[in-house]
Amino acid sequence: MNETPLIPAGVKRCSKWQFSLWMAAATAVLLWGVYAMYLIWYKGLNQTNMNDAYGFALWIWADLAVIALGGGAFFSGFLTYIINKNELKNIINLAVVIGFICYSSALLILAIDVGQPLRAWFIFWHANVHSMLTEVAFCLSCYFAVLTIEFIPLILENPRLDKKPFLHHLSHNMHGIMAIFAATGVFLSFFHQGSLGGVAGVLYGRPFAFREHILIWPFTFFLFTWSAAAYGPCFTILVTKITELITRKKLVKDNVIHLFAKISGWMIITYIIAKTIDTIYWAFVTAPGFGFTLMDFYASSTYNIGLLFAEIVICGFIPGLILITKRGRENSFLLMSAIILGVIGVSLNRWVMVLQVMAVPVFSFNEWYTYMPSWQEVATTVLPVAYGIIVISLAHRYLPVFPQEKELNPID
Amino acid sequence: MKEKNDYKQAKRYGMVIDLDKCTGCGACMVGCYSENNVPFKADETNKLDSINWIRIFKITNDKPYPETETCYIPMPCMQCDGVGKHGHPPCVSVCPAVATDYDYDTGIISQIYTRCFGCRYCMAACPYHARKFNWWDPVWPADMEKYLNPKVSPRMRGVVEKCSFCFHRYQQARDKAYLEKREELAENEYQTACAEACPTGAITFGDLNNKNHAVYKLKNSPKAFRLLERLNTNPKVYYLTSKKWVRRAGDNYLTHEEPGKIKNNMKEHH
Amino acid sequence: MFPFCFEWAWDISHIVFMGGLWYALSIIGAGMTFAIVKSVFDCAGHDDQDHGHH
Amino acid sequence: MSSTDQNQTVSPKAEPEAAPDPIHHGPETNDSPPAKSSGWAVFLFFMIGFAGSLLSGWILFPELLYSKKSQPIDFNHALHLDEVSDGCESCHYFRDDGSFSGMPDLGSCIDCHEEAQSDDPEEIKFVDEYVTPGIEVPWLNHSKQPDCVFFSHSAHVMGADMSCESCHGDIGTSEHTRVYEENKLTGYSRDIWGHSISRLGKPEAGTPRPMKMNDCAKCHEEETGHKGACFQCHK
Repeated sequence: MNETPLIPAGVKRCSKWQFSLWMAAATAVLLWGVYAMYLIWYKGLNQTNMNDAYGFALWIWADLAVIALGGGAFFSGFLTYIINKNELKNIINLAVVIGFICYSSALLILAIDVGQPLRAWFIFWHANVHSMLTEVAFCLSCYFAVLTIEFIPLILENPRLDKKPFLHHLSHNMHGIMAIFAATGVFLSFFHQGSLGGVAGVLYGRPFAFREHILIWPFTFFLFTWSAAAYGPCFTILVTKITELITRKKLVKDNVIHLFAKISGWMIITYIIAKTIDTIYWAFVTAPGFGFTLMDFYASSTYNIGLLFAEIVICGFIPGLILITKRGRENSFLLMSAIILGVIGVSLNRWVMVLQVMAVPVFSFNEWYTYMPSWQEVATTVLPVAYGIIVISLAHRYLPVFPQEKELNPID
Repeated sequence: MKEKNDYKQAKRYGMVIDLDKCTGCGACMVGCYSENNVPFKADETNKLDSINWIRIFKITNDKPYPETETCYIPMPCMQCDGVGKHGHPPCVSVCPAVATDYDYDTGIISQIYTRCFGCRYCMAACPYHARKFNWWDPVWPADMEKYLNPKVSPRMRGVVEKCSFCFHRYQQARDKAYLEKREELAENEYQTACAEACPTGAITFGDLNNKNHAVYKLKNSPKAFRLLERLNTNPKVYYLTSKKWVRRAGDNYLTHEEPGKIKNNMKEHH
Repeated sequence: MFPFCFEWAWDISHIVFMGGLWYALSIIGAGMTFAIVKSVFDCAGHDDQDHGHH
Repeated sequence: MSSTDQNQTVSPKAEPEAAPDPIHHGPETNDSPPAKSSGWAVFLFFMIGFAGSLLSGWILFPELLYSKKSQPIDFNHALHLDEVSDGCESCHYFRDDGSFSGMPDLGSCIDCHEEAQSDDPEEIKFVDEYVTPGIEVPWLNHSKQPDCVFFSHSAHVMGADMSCESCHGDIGTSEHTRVYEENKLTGYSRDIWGHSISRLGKPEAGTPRPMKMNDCAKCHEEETGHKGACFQCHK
C-alpha cells in the first residue's frame, strides 16, 4: 500500500541520515538536561547554587527571558487576527511554534524551580489573588493551552494526518475560530507578561526592583508587556534567519520580514522611551525616598552602570532606530545586528530585574551578594534550547511552517 | 484574605532589642534553635544556606583603633505591619498559595509549612533576609529526634520557614487562660524563647498596644529605631541604641540626610 | 480557585481575578468543544466530500 | 496556516470508497460501518462509561481506599460512664496548664484494672496484654490531626462552651468500639473526611463531625464571623 509521505509535497528536505544525525546531537544535549532535572527532583534544590539571599536565580531569569522572547506569538497573533496585517500570516506559524516551545519550557522550568514540585498545584487550588505570581501561573497555563490550540491545526496539516477525515475537519474548524483563540491569547498575554514585570515591581522591600503604581500595577507591569511585544518579533525574525541559514534556502519573503521588523522597531523605540522615563523617575524620585542614590545600585564590579547603558542605549535605542528606518532594516547586516541586539536587550532586562534585584544589598552594612549557577542549573537551562531545536526541526521537516517556501524554492 | 478586626483590643506583639546591652553571645539563637526544632547542617560554615529564625549581625564603625566600635544586631522576623500598617507586609501578599498570612489578632505573620510549595517569592520580597529555605531535609543527630519540641511542627525539604515569635507559646498561654475563663494574657505568660534566653536582658517582648507592657514604653524611647524603616515595612521589632553610627547603619541615608529627621515618603493611611 | 476552597472570598479582587480566569477557560473550552463536535458532525454528514475550500 | 489548499494535492481521495469513521481508532478499512449508525454505539459506550465511573467512584474507590481495623480492646464507654463520678472528664480531663489529656494512658486505668474485675474476655485481654506487662494500649484515634495542626480543646470546651458530643458524636453511650476505617494513602481515619461522599448536608445527630480544615473554617465563620488566621489552628 502506498503511504502518503510524511514530508509535505512540493518541498525539499535533507536526507534521513543527515536529519537523524542532527537530531541525535540535539537529543544528547537534551538528555544531559534531563539528567540534571532528575537530580534536582530527586535530591532537591540543594543541587543548585542558590541560597537564602539568592532565592531567585538563573531559572527565574530563563523563565522571564523565554516568555519575553516567546512574545512574538501573541503580538503576531494580535497583528494578524485583530488588526488584520495579512502579510504576517507567512511568519505567524513559526511565531506560534516558538511561543509553544517557550511557554512549555517556562512551565517546565517553574516545575523544576519550586521546592515541592508535587505541591505545585496549590498555586491554582489555593490561589492568592493578590500575588503577581498567581496571575503569572494562571495566565501562563491558559496561554499555553491557547498556544497548543494554535499549534494543533499546523500539526494536522502534515500530509499523513491531513488524510484522516476527522483530523482534516478538525484542523479546518479550528482555523475557522482561530481569531477567537488569538484574541483570548492576546488578553492572557497582556496580563501575564505584565505580571512578570509586576513580580519585581511590587517588592517594596527591594528598592532596586520597586516601582510606583497605577492602581495595583507597578510601572514594570506595563514595561514588561510592552517590551515582550517589542522584542518578541526580533526573536521570531532571528529564528527565521537561523533556520534559513541552516536549511540554506529562503523561507519568508523580505517584505514580510521588513514589515515585522518595522513594527518591532516602533515598539522598541516607544518602549525604550517609556523605560527611560521610568528609570529617571525611579532614580531621582523613588530610590532617594528610600535613601538610595542611583549609583548605590550599580556599585558592584559585576553590576555596574554599564549594564543600564547597554540595556537602554546599545540594546534599546540603537536597534529601535535601525528598525524604524527603511535603509536600516533593508540592509541585511544592520537588520541582523538590530534583531540580535534586541534579543540581547530584552534578556538583559530580565536578567537585571531578577538577578540584580537579589544582588543589591538592602542593609547599609551588607556586601553585594554573588552567585554562580551550578552545572545542574546550567544544564536544565540549556535543556529548553535543545528541546526547542528539536521541535523546530521536526516542525520544519514535517509541517508546512513556512507557507512561502514552495514559491521561493521551486523544486524544478 | 479579607481583613477583619472585630476584636476591641487587637494585640500587636513586638520586640524591643537593646543593642547597648547585646553582647553578641548567641544565647538567643541557641534558645531559638532548640525551642523551634530549627534544623542545622553538619557543616555550618556557609551561612547563606543555613537556617536560623534569629541571627546576629556584627557591624563595626570602620574606624581604626582606638575608636573602633562594634555592635551586634540580633534579627528575628520583623513581623512587619506593612505599608500603612494594614497588615500587608512585603512577604504576605506575594505568596501565591496563601502559605503565609497576617494575623490581625496578634500582628504575627504565620508560615504554614504544609501549604508552602517552595517558590521562594517571599524570600525575594523580604529585605531583612528573615525567611529561610530548607535546602535539605532536616537530619537530626542520633536520638535528638526524641528531644524535638512537640508544640512546633517540623519542616521538610523544599519549604520556607521563619521566626513565628514562638507563636505556639501564645497558643499554650491562651489554653490556660481559657481554662481559667480569662480574656487577657499577663505579660509574662507569653514570652519568646530568645527573650527568655538572653542573659543581659537585651530582648524585651510584649504587646506594643498595651500600656502596661514594658515594650510600650521602650518603643517610644528617643533611643528607639527600626531597621530599614524608610521602606515602609513597619516592623514590630524595635532597637535601642545610644550610638549615632549604629542608628545610621540601621537604614539607608543620602549623605546630607540625618537619621530621625526623615519624613516617610509614603503617606500613612491612618 | 473554586468557591469551596478555603481561600475563596466573594470580594472584588476574587471576582475580578477569578472572573477573568474562568472567562478565559470558558472561551478555550467552548471553542475546542465547538471545533471537535463540528468536526464529528462534518465527518458523519458528508462522507466523501471535500472540505478544504470553504 | 493558509496552506490547506496546497495540501489538496497531497491528499487525494485515494480510497474514495472508504467511509470516514468519526472516531477513528484504527487504520481505515473498506468494511467500516457507515458513520450514522455508529451514533447509538457511541452513545451506549458513553453511558456505560458514565455509569461505570459513578459506580467506581461511589462504591469501588471507597472500598479500595479504606482498610478496616478494630481497636486493640473493644472498649465499652457506656459501662464506664455509669461507674465514674465526673462524666467524660473523669478520664478525659484538662490539665492545669490548659492542655487536654485526650485518651487516658495506662496510669488512669490501673487504679481499677490492676486485676480483672469480671470474666469479660476483653477485660482479661486488657489486663494480660497491657496492664501486667505495662504496655500502653495503641488506641486508634479517630480524630487524629497532622503535626501542623494546633487544636485547643480549652478554647472550644471552656471558651465556646461546646459539648464533647458536638464534635465527637454520642461516643459516651457506645457499648462497643467502632470499626476504624483507615485511609490507606494518608493514614487518617475516615471520620476526618466524613462518611458522606458528597459531603453535602450535616452528619446525623450523634455521629462524629468531619474534621477537615474546611469543616473547621465553616464553623468558625458561622460562630465568629471569620475563618480565622492560619495561626489560629496551625503551628
